[in-house]
Amino acid sequence: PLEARAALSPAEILRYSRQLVLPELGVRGQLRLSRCAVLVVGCGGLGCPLAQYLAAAGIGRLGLLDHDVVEMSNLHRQVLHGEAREGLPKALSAAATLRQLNSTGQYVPYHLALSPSTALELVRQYDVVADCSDNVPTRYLVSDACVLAGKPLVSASALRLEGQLVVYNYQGGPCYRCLFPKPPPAETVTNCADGGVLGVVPGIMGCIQALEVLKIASGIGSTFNQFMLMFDALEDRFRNIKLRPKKPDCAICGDKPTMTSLQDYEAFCGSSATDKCRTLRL
Amino acid sequence: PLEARAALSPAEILRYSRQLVLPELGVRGQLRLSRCAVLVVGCGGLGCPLAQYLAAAGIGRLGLLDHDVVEMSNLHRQVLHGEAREGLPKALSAAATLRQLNSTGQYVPYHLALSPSTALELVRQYDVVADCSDNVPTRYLVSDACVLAGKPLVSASALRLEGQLVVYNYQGGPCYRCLFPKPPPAETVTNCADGGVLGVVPGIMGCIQALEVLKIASGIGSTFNQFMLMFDALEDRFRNIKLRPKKPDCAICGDKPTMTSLQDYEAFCGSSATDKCRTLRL
Amino acid sequence: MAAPMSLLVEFGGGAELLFDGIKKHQVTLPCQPEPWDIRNLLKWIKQNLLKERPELFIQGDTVRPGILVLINDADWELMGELDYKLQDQDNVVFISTLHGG
Amino acid sequence: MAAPMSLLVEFGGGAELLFDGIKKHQVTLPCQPEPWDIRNLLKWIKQNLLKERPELFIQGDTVRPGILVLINDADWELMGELDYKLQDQDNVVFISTLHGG
Ligand SMILES: [Zn+2]
Ligand SMILES: [Zn+2]
Repeated sequence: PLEARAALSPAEILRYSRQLVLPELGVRGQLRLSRCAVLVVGCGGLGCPLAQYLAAAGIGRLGLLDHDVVEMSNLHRQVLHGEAREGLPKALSAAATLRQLNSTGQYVPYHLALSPSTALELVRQYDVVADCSDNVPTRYLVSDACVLAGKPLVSASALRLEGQLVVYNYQGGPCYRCLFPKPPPAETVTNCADGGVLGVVPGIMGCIQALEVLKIASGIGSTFNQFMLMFDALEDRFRNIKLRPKKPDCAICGDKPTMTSLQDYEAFCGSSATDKCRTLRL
Repeated sequence: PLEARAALSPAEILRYSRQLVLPELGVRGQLRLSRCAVLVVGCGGLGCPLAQYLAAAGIGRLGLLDHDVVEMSNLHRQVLHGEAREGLPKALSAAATLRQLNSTGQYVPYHLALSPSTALELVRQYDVVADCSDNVPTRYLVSDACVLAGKPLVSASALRLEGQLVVYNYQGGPCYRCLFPKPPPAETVTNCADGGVLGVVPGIMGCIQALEVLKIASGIGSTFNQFMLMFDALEDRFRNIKLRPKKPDCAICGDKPTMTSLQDYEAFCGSSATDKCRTLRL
Repeated sequence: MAAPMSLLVEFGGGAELLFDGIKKHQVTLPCQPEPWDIRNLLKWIKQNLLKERPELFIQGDTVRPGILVLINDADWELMGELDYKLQDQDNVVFISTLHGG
Repeated sequence: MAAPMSLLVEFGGGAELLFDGIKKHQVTLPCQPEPWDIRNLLKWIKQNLLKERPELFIQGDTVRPGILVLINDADWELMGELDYKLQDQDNVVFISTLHGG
């Protein structure tokens, strides 16, 4: 975490006054937010609303990671990037918009793809990680890095008219591998380009994801440990699903882990983390 | 509605490609969004995320109504207004940000408080109304105007760590007065300044509200007719509540309505629609 | 003679602030000659759970305007309102309407 | 001899695309000598509901990696997985994990 502070400034008391009066948060919770560093993996449909509300709420430092540049087809859901940002790296565009919203936070753009050689060092610099990525290899990579670094992971996903959210590696709960020891066959994985997505669905999921990050960072605590939230936008239905506990035989978070370092995730999943067309026909 | 169009432009096809592939929306739904006019009553914690996702999705015209100006204490939840907008009318600030996101939409700012003398004429110019206001008199006024003008009303609210959402006056369902024939005693009404609100809670509710507007505007249809969505952020729990049908004896939408025009809502509710300190001690 | 009955009574939207801020109350109603209905439940809540300013919750023999009553996730108007006969394990929610935005 | 059983079987997260795009299936399982468990249900689904490319749903005698099975809103790992004995009116959900963002 960032350096501890004893008190809020008068400007901070004014800015956050509407949430400081909440007994669940209070000055103590706000001070915790101000010293918390959150890594946002992916500045797309989920990362935009997530980072927007984390910055607004006073998270001290946001790492903004994305290897991609802004395209016009992003703008129906990636609301931090305006038309003028076309062609700019998403990480830089997101940081620029967030600075206009709350200049007291630190925004660290990473215009790169998360890779096994750098992920662990990066994750270690943050307190909470939000997985807003859009492909299977990155989801395994982020989760494994969070296990090895001992960081809670708030993970959301959205496709078509559905969304899912789980908090992994939190308070003794399961990791991504506990739930999904084997990756899905590459030909069963649909991305947003092929399957489509209604823009406000990642909007809703990214906001709920921001809520869970704020609850963890402030000390309120998340209830999504060992729970999955499922959302169906067509039916307007949210379901809370009780999940399995941490698995003793999990390859990375179990009692006798067989994995002690990061691996080659594209080979493991049979798909690429950065291609626009993600399915490798093997 | 705005003028009907026969086809999308190549730029629109590119911009909305990720949602055009959804069979539930398709080109037909997108064309409906492009000719739809939505009135957003209140550009605060709910109105900001709502307007952001409606503009991004390609709603043809957004009316942006708010009598207030941007203050620093708004920025923890009112994410369309940056620090540089302090003191500017919220309606103008919102319109400026939305134009950067999607310049193809029309944004009509109304820097005024909704009043019984102007509300009906205004509401008649729109197809769907989103109530993002923050006080009881305005909620009755908006609902009554929607009944008299025959427009569906997507209404959301948020306070502390809770949110509520209902679609009123839609497909034969109830209006706000059917549910709440009498206003609450003024001393029981808490506003965001007194009660506080975690910023991302109106973020979540405003996004879900945008989803319902988009479902109504595109022809998918909302399922929240005669249903209320309740959200508790502390428990991470959403509940869908089955509501009463339209009431035959409702004063404004019933079989023999006693109200045929708008009334004095501040007197009816015993509170003001625009005071910062809203409770009039009578 | 009605048997004792277990209910989950919940308060939300700010109504819980009249009940020490506690949202969920697992309640056991005693045996009584008449069947328990919502009318009786309101009296019982006023005597046993309400901590302060009862007029902000109950007015006359019903809840004050602006509080919605939900019985097993349905508006009480669909269930008979004050006359609804409570069943063992029913879930009754009193929710204050929110107006913030 | 197990009596006929009514289940609500749901598919989501894209898994419904293998079932004509239909998410909810009200299913009645016939009488059979053995009790119905998830292992038998998967066979029955393969024979009676699956419309195309069964390998994208079932591999060996279980669901393919990346599909979560939920029994009455709980992860099937908590319920005994393939050996869970189905009860009348159970809700069984097969949900594809989403990866989009
Ligand atoms: Zn694990
Ligand atoms: Zn009515």
